[in-house]
Amino acid sequence: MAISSLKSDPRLVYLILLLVITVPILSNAVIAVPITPTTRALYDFIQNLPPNSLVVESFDYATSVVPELHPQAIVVTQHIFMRPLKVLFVALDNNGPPLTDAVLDAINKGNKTYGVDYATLGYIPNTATLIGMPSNIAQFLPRDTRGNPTASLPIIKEFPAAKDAAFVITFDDDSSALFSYLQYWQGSFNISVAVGATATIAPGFMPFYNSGQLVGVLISIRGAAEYESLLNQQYNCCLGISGASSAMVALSASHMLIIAMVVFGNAAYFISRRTSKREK
Amino acid sequence: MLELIPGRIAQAILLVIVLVAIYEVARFASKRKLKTRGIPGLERIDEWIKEAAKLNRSVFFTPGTGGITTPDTLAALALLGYVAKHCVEHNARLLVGNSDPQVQQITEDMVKSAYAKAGREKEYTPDMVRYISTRQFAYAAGIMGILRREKPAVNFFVGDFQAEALQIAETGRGVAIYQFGGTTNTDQLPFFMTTCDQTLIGEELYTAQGYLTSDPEAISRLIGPDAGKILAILLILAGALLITFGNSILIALMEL
Amino acid sequence: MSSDKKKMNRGDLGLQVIIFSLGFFYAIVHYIAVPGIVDLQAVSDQLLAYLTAMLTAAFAIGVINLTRVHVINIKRKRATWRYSIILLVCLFAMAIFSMIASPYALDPQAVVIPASVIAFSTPIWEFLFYKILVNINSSIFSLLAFFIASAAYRAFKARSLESTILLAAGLLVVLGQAPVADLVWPGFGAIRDWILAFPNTAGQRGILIGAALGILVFSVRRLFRYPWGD
Amino acid sequence: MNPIDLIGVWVGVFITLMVLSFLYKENPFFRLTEYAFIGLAAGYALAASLRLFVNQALNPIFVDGNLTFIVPVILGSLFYAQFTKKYSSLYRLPLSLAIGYGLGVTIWSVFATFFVKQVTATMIPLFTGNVLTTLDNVVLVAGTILSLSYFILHREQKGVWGGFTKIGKYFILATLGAVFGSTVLGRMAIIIQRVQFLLGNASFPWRALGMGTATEGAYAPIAVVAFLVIFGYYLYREKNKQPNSGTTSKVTKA
Repeated sequence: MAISSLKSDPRLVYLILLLVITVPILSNAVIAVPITPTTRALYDFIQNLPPNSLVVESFDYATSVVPELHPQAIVVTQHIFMRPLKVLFVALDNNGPPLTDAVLDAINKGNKTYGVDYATLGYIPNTATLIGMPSNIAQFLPRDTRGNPTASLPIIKEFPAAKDAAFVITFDDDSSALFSYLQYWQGSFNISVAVGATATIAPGFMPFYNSGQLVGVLISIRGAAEYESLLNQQYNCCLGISGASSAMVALSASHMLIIAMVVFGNAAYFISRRTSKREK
Repeated sequence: MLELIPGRIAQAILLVIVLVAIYEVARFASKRKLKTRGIPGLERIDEWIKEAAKLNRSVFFTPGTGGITTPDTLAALALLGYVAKHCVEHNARLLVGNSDPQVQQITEDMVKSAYAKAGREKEYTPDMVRYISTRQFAYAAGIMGILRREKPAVNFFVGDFQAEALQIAETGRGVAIYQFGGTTNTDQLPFFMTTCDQTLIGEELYTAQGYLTSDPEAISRLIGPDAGKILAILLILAGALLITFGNSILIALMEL
Repeated sequence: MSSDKKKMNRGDLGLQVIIFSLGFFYAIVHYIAVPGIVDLQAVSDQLLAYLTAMLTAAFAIGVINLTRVHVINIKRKRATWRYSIILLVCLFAMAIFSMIASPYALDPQAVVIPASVIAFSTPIWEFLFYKILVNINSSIFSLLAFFIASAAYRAFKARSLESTILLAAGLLVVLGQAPVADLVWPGFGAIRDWILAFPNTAGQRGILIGAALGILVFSVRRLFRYPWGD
Repeated sequence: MNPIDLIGVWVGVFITLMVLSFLYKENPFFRLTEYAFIGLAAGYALAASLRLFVNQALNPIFVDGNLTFIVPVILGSLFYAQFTKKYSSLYRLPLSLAIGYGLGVTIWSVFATFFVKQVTATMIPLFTGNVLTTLDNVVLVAGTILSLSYFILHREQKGVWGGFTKIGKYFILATLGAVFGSTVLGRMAIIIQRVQFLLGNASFPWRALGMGTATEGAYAPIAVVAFLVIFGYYLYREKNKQPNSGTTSKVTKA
């Protein structure tokens, strides 16, 4: 495999990447995933929420990052539905509501009923709506995604204002949603905040986890796989509901490929630089 | 009657202190006509453009996907003004690719006026400044197409960038001799740093803007916030030292 | 591009007063309360309700701009005019079906729109969203995995001490992230967690505080001066 | 077996491969998906924001009978003045209201969340009796201070001060390295799920993505083969159209 052909034509690299991912997936191999501290912190927080607490799940990601955040939404929603909690679903990205419906359709909702235990309130278009919700949900989101008046829902009668929420988790792909919740919901009302983040922006949230502003951070598909294994350890269920665990072997293989590529790339670079120096 | 909301008193007082400190430093800086610190690589731009002209290859510039109110885009346009002026001087062919319609209008005027100032309006051709798409990946694909076809000697991609930055950086690295990047978006900076010969990291982008425009008011606006940064450093040092000896008075004050 | 200081005419001054008064109110309302006289928080919430109503009224601006650009493309038979037709067809088809049968349906309880039309449109909308829109967007983003792989080989060079530090930290995180690495030696995962928790947090915090001051100064300046773009 | 879901899987596979064909070379298949995507996304966004306009502006007026909401609706309609020649400057009125409130909420919230809370959180003991946590805290405090010093713009980075800012830059580089490493995880996750989809693998969350169930999913590879045949034929026809020059755009460094 001539190194120089790699240099000029990237398509060979693309093919290698495809192979390195396809083989582990076809083998359906599964691997144990070590638990990152920020994942366990979120799991323990949700597991220890007092019964009948109100949770807000905010689907703030576009369909482009479904592979990173959708598995997280599935496992976290499944965990919340297995505990005696009440859930409101909102979205700061207009792609959110249909993705919420797809998650609700796929998970085991137990005996929870719509309107009493959970409700989908749909899209929040601007920060003004977000700032208003802690004071009065129905005034700023007058209709749920099924067309019912929000005020008529039993869950809203029980929790008319979002400031009664014990905690909000945002599945966020560009940090704007998380910063809005940190600035306005936690800034004014001290509501606990957690984030399911895409891998690129997750390092940027570590200062907020360190300062205690975030009670947990899930990092991309690996966070989902860790959460899924924690859920499985506790409730002996849900292994494979998100497709994250079965991606871990392919993830490992692709990561090793990237390391090899950088090492080989730099080796070739230094060799060519040294030979050109000797020729001068 | 009027009362401060508990838990936010320290924030209010600190906000006033920081704003006053910044205002004073800004006034002092503009009075004394201070300059922002130099940015390594700005002077190399001139050499690169000269080399591009010599090799009869174009110079490519794209200010990213931001709009006219995005600070990164404004800093990028300041740099474009500088690059356009030097391209006209060394008569290197300048190409600009835009994503935002309003930025397209502004960059057209800037390149036209660069030629006009040198009295060579007729050399400006409309295809030098091209509007591609507001859509992230359509914009990236468009830029990559231009880079591959035009094979510019120098590739500038400065301003507001998202995930498409890697595609531009990698295609540019494979085509251009020199690559100059800059953005405040930390998520994309790693791909700038590892593929560019020179990168403006975060706020250095605004420093370059301050460095290029001789207007003292703009420079004071950049130097003012230094007061806030020094204040933050002093507070952290004081707080950390105090708590090391078990005294959390400053932390309690901050949460008043 | 130091814009020339144009004198503020009466209209600009009026707008600047609006910007200042609304901005100053929403900055102050966070810190002070005036109990007994007026509940500032309630005033702020009511004003917010009006503001959201005003902001949502601009719902069609984006589509008008996009439609104009592509209608011009078609009229002038520009190189990609056939694609512009496809774009506009997709735009209006998706808009119509989304208004009938999506979570944003204008009349989900079939008061005006007959239930049969909604029942007919629902599978079509679901097809357009789940089977087309989701797949296109995920696929476009998956291109980035290939680009990062080829860039890893062709572009990410340790040219200087600086890029060496960056690549070293990067590779340590990549190694620690791969679940298999922990089976070889659990230290890899611990190193990754440590890098993310401490050096990364310190560097991010330095950047954050600097950026926050920049936004703060930009916002306060804008309160006092109308012409933007400077 | 639901026929609509089966067709949906095949269409999804075709779309995925039409986009991925860009990796081989830019071609009309890719451009078709791009333009279709821009149109679908814009049409969908229109419906979403129209619904919100009904909820937050028309609902209070017509359902709750609160006529005061007519004022914001009129102000909001001025946004459309930008499309007229004569009245185009009127759109600056609602825009100023939006800018004003935006500045106000930004000032207190950015200052509290990103300045005060971050400074307070870095006031941690530099010696904790335990060697490891002492190291962690020193790295955190020193790192924050030094990386902040790098962004101080009025002093040249020379001498002792230059030493501090240089170490500050190393912390920023380590941060950017962590971002780079973490980004690899994100990108690989996306392509892995795409490959799970193309292979019709049961681990793909078919139901949770509205793509039917694994039974229909298992037929995905058929569409993969079908597309490869069509794309191969397209390339074959392209090659014949320009017999002389190479069809693939060679990317060679000058």
